[in-house]
Amino acid sequence: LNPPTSANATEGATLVVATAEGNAAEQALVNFVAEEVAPKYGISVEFKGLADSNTINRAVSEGEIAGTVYQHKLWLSQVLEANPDFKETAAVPVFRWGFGLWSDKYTSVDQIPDGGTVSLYSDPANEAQGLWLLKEAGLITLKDGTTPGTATQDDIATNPKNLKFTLLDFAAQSRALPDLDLAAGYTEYYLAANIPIEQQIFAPAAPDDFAGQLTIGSDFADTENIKNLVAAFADPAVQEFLATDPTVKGILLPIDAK
Amino acid sequence: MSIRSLNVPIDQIPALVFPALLDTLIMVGIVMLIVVLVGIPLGALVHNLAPGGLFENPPLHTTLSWIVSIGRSLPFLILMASIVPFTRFITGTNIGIAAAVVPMAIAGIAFFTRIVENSLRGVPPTLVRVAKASGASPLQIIRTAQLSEALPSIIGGLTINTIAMIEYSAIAGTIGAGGIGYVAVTYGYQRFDNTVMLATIVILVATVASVQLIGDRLVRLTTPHARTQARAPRVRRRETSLV
Amino acid sequence: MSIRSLNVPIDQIPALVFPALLDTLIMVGIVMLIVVLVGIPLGALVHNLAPGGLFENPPLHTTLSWIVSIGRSLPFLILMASIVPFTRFITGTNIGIAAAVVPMAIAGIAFFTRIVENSLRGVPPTLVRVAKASGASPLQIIRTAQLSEALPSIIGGLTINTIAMIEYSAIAGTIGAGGIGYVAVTYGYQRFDNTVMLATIVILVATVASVQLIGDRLVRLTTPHARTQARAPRVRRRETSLV
Amino acid sequence: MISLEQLTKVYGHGDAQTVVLDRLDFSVDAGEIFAVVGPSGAGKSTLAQCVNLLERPTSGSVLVNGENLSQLSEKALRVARRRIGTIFQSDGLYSRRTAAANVALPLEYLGVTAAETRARTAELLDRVGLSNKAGHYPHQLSGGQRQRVGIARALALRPSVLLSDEATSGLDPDSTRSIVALLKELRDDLGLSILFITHEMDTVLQVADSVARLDHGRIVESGRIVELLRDPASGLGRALRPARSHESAAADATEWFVSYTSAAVPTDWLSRLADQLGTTVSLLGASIETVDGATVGHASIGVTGADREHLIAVAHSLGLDARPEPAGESAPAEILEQVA
Amino acid sequence: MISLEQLTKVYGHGDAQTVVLDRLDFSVDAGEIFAVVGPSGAGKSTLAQCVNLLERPTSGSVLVNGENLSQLSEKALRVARRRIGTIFQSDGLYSRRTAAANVALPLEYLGVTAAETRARTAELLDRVGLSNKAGHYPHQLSGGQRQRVGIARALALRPSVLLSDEATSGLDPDSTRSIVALLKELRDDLGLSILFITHEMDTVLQVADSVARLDHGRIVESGRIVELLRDPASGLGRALRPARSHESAAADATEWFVSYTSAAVPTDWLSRLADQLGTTVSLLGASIETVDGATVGHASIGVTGADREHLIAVAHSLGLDARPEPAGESAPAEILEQVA
Ligand SMILES: Nc1ncnc2c1ncn2[C@@H]1O[C@H](COP(=O)(O)OP(=O)(O)OP(=O)(O)O)[C@@H](O)[C@H]1O
Ligand SMILES: Nc1ncnc2c1ncn2[C@@H]1O[C@H](COP(=O)(O)OP(=O)(O)OP(=O)(O)O)[C@@H](O)[C@H]1O
Ligand SMILES: [Mg+2]
Ligand SMILES: [Mg+2]
Repeated sequence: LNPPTSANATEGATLVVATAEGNAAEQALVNFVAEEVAPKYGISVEFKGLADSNTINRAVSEGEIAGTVYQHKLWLSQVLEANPDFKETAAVPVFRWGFGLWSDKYTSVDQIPDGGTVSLYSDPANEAQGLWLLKEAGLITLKDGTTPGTATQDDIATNPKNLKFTLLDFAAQSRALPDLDLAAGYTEYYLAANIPIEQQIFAPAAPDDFAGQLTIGSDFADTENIKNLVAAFADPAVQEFLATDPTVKGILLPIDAK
Repeated sequence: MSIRSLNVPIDQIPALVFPALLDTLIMVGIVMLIVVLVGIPLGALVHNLAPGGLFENPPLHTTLSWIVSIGRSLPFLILMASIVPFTRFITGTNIGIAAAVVPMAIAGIAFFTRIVENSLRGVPPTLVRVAKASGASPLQIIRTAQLSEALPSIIGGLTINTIAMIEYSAIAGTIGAGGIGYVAVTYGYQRFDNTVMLATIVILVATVASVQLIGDRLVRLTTPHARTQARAPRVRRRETSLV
Repeated sequence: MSIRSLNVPIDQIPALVFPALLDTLIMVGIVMLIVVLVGIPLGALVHNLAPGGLFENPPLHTTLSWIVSIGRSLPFLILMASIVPFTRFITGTNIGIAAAVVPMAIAGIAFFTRIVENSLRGVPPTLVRVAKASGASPLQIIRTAQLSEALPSIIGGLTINTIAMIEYSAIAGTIGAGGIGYVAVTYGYQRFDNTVMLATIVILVATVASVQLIGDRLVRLTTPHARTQARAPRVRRRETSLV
Repeated sequence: MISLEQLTKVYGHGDAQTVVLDRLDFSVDAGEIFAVVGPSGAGKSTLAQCVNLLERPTSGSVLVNGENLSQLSEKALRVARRRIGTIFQSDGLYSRRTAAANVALPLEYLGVTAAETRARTAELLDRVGLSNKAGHYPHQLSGGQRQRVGIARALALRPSVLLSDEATSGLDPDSTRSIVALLKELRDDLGLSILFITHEMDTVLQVADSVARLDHGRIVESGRIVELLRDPASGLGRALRPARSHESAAADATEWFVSYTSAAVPTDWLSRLADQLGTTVSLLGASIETVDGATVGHASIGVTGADREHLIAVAHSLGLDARPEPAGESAPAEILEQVA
Repeated sequence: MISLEQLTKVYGHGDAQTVVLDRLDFSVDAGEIFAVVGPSGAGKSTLAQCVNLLERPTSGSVLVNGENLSQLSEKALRVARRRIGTIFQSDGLYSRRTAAANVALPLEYLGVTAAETRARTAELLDRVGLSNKAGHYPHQLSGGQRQRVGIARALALRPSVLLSDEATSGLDPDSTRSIVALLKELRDDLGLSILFITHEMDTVLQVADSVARLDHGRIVESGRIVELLRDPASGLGRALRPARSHESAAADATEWFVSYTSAAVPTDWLSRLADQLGTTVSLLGASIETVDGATVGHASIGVTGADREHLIAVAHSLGLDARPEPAGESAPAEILEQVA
């Protein structure tokens, strides 16, 4: 019953690139590539929003869609570890996400009170990135040898302010900011919730590990279509777009942003 | 930085919302068709395997009841994930409306089985005796004495179930099935786009209220004493206006 | 890089899962308490405002029915988001169990109102006449002739409703309420931790099946003809074993 | 006391409209037992339901104890209904309540204390012979037992008006007699007015003071029982004590149907008739009894060679109405007619 | 043909156990109408439900048309039940079907063609006098109309055995007579065996060949109608034609209760009795009729100054049983007893 041939292997077929539909900025990026860059490489690209990350990865692996830009390497390796039947490759880093510490009540990290409530995202990779951020802000320290992409609360070495952690979903976290002392979250969800950027009280540049990658199905890496797709996303016009377009500015950062 | 630019412009909302509504109607329509076709026999079976039923069989009843409970236990996202191979086997894909229909139908069937079971429990036992005395086969008893007499209550339950499925379709949207509920969640909830949120809410409320209205009317139409009762005043009013 | 480290070790699963189950039970318990307390009067009101009811009033019925439909229209996530200010007003916060209870109760009340309404429609109209002839006040009629006679069916519906609320509690988990369904989604589903997934599924199925079992038994206990029927064989069996 | 004025009830509408009660006028005094008989579908139950306003009359009015029920507020109507006991044709028991709890229902509604409710319920169940079934649920009761629970419930509030719709229809003769005695006793003690709907003519004779025959929503005949029975022209009187089939007269004799029309019929009217006619009189069939102390009845007799006019005159002088009985009119023929 | 062997039915268990049918033995032949009477709660309905196995007998067996029903497979039982018509005490109509559709139910189950079903349904409704109510739903029918729909439904498959549980209890005398005539006709045409449960003694006289009295789950008396009526010692005979209250005899006379015990009672027995005793005989009350062509009945008479033994002997020679009637034993007194 499986589709006999993937669009990836069919010349001239439309290549679907999916992201999590909740991310308007990623959608804007894919649409930019589809409209402005893809024609240069002789392919036709289309955006598709899928809310569930598992579904996206499964579809990429099986060639139902051509690729996705929603994940970084760390996340992908987790996915592959958990689903040995998935065959996916991170082809090229495309952008970084705007990610920072937010607070409705305090204007600097130092003001966070003892026993304060801190929200992290509930998925493991973003939880890890949140912990890394807290470490950067000097609020906690992590055990030796903890890699930034896999940290869990168990990896916390010291927590001098006795912060309490609450795991929340993306959209729920920005809605709950008034009920929190601090939250580690993506810029996009805060701007969308009409929370002023001033409430982002700490936002260093993320390590390379957290760059958003164009991910493709390993089985299709050698097809003409996919080669062209990878080249399109690697085109400098993409970085230029990220640096200048108001739709994505501050939310998706160019890969070399500091 | 312009946040507005991310939001859907008002004039594009119909183009976003109406196809989504159509998707929802198709999805829920197909699902409910399957749910009714499978849930009614299944509900009748569970009811009649229970103590006092036509084929009273406690071990089998317990087994079947557990299976139905499993269908009702899993959070819908998990159910969708657990049956991925099955969904692909049936529909050949794991995304889109076709793929959403399978887990929705499973959840819906489990739900409706309980609704049917509960409705059948309300049928006076005498009617089953009458059917038996009249020489009815078990299938005929189920059809004429149980399902037919419980019909208004089953339709009432079907209404409840259909509306629950509209809600499920919002979750099923995560696997690319789209639908109005999904637009509400991704645009309204995740993108904080209040215009879309409002538009989808209005459409959802109108859809649900229409389903409820149709359901209520069907219940009335299938209940003889409600039907005859309801007709009288309407005509009387007409008569008055003629005078 | 060790991926394994992300998975919960088997010996820590009970510590993860059982408090979550407790959270779910507390959340659903509080919600169902509110749902019953509000849903029963509301369902009775909607039923009796409808044509043929005790306080027949079509415009008011339509209005109330629309309000209930609104409560049933919104995907749960959207409902949660829409009532953020209300939730904060009631509970002082928007995260945690207390905050989850508010939207869950609203969704549950709307659901249960329809369940009660559908059950009340099944009560033979004669009984209301008997109550009237016996000098009952409207409240007494509702209590003794409608709710009491429909009790088994209402309990059956309550069972369906409680199980639906366990599912909702998984979604409510996204606002930090925790619960077993949320653990299933975040740990099992999002972290691909199959051990946690399996553990939570087993616990969820057991919980749901238990709720169903208790519900079924209560239905039997509140239905005189089912109760007397069911008791007989058990005793007969005991007698046999004594011989 | 019940009084109806031009009570009309129409079911349905348009073409499907049926006039079930057609401008009924009558009243039942305090302490009177008024029986209503009539064919199936005549409108008897509808009448009862209109009297306590369970069915809204289409027009006309119902006065119970002097109050016009349709003008009462919801609350006043409720109070008025507590003075009206209603026995439903179908028992209408609550399936989830025991017999005792069903009887207690009106007391509960009124707010009577638990202890008093218990006592009164026990007494009522005892009066209808169901003390030993107090804890049974309706599905565990026989048809007649359910009916008696309904009777007990209707009497729970010591009403001043009782609407009894086929109360004794499911009951054996002994139970019927005891219920009739109970009703009469309550009538005497409490001045209860009873609208007693039944199709059992025997029970009418046992219980009622007056009787009306309802047919197609109209009262076609009514009156006091004894008067109807003594009126040979009364169809209702004949229906109350129907002529049964009887032996045929000898070949040389003619058959006469003789009925009691006065209180003064001598007990030896048979031999007096024979004496005065100077002929033999044979008794072919008879049904003679006392109703409320008054002797009523009829007999079929065979008379040889008497003059027609003379016989009628002699019978008349004895307080009897006599009319020749054509063979074709006896009861079995009537049965066949009904069926055809 | 129905035959019961040691049929026993026990409800409940432990302390709450009630023996509702207690080792019943009897049979109803093809073409026989067998009436069962008895007090409310005696077990009559349970008996009917055991005969078609709607209630499983606790022990004993039921043979219908020679088949032991409890040994049949599910399917064979269904076939057997199609030969057994059942009229339920409570009508048991399907609320969502019209009268016609309710009657058509058994035909539908059997798979009769639509045209034939329509024809047969129309005929049956006509036979029970409901042609004009075919399209009505149960809630639009009166109690008696519902009962008649139930009767029509039970007859739909032209059964060979009919279980009739209070079929005529909700019906007026005319409807009852026409239903009785219908049943008798079917009995004659189709050899129908009928188990006719009722509490109406009049109807028993009209319809039945034999009658049994059930009390506390046992048959306390049974026999052919006329024989029971002619047996002055038979309680069931007396119950079938109960003595009514009657006028008192003159002060100088004694009251005697005289009943027909033979087929040869002369129609002028009253004057013969007076002649042979040489005294006057007055007629105080009487109930004399023919049942199935046989004259039966009883009369209360007043006799002045006759010798007791002599009177009894003379009456006996006339085919009558005579016994002195103590004042205290008349019917009204019985009523009071029942109530106490
Ligand atoms: N399910 C049951 N459990 C316990 N007792 C029962 C049950 N069903 C019937 N009975 C009892 O069995 C007895 C016989 O009932 P049945 O209905 O056969 O009486 P009946 O002779 O038909 O009376 P009626 O003339 O009032 O209809 C009654 O005393 C009743 O209370
Ligand atoms: N809701 C209704 N719609 C239409 N017709 C109705 C309705 N209710 C009753 N009827 C009709 O009204 C007539 C009178 O019914 P009712 O119940 O008063 O008769 P009844 O005299 O009590 O008869 P029975 O002796 O059989 O109980 C019947 O012909 C019945 O079909
Ligand atoms: Mg009636
Ligand atoms: Mg009975």
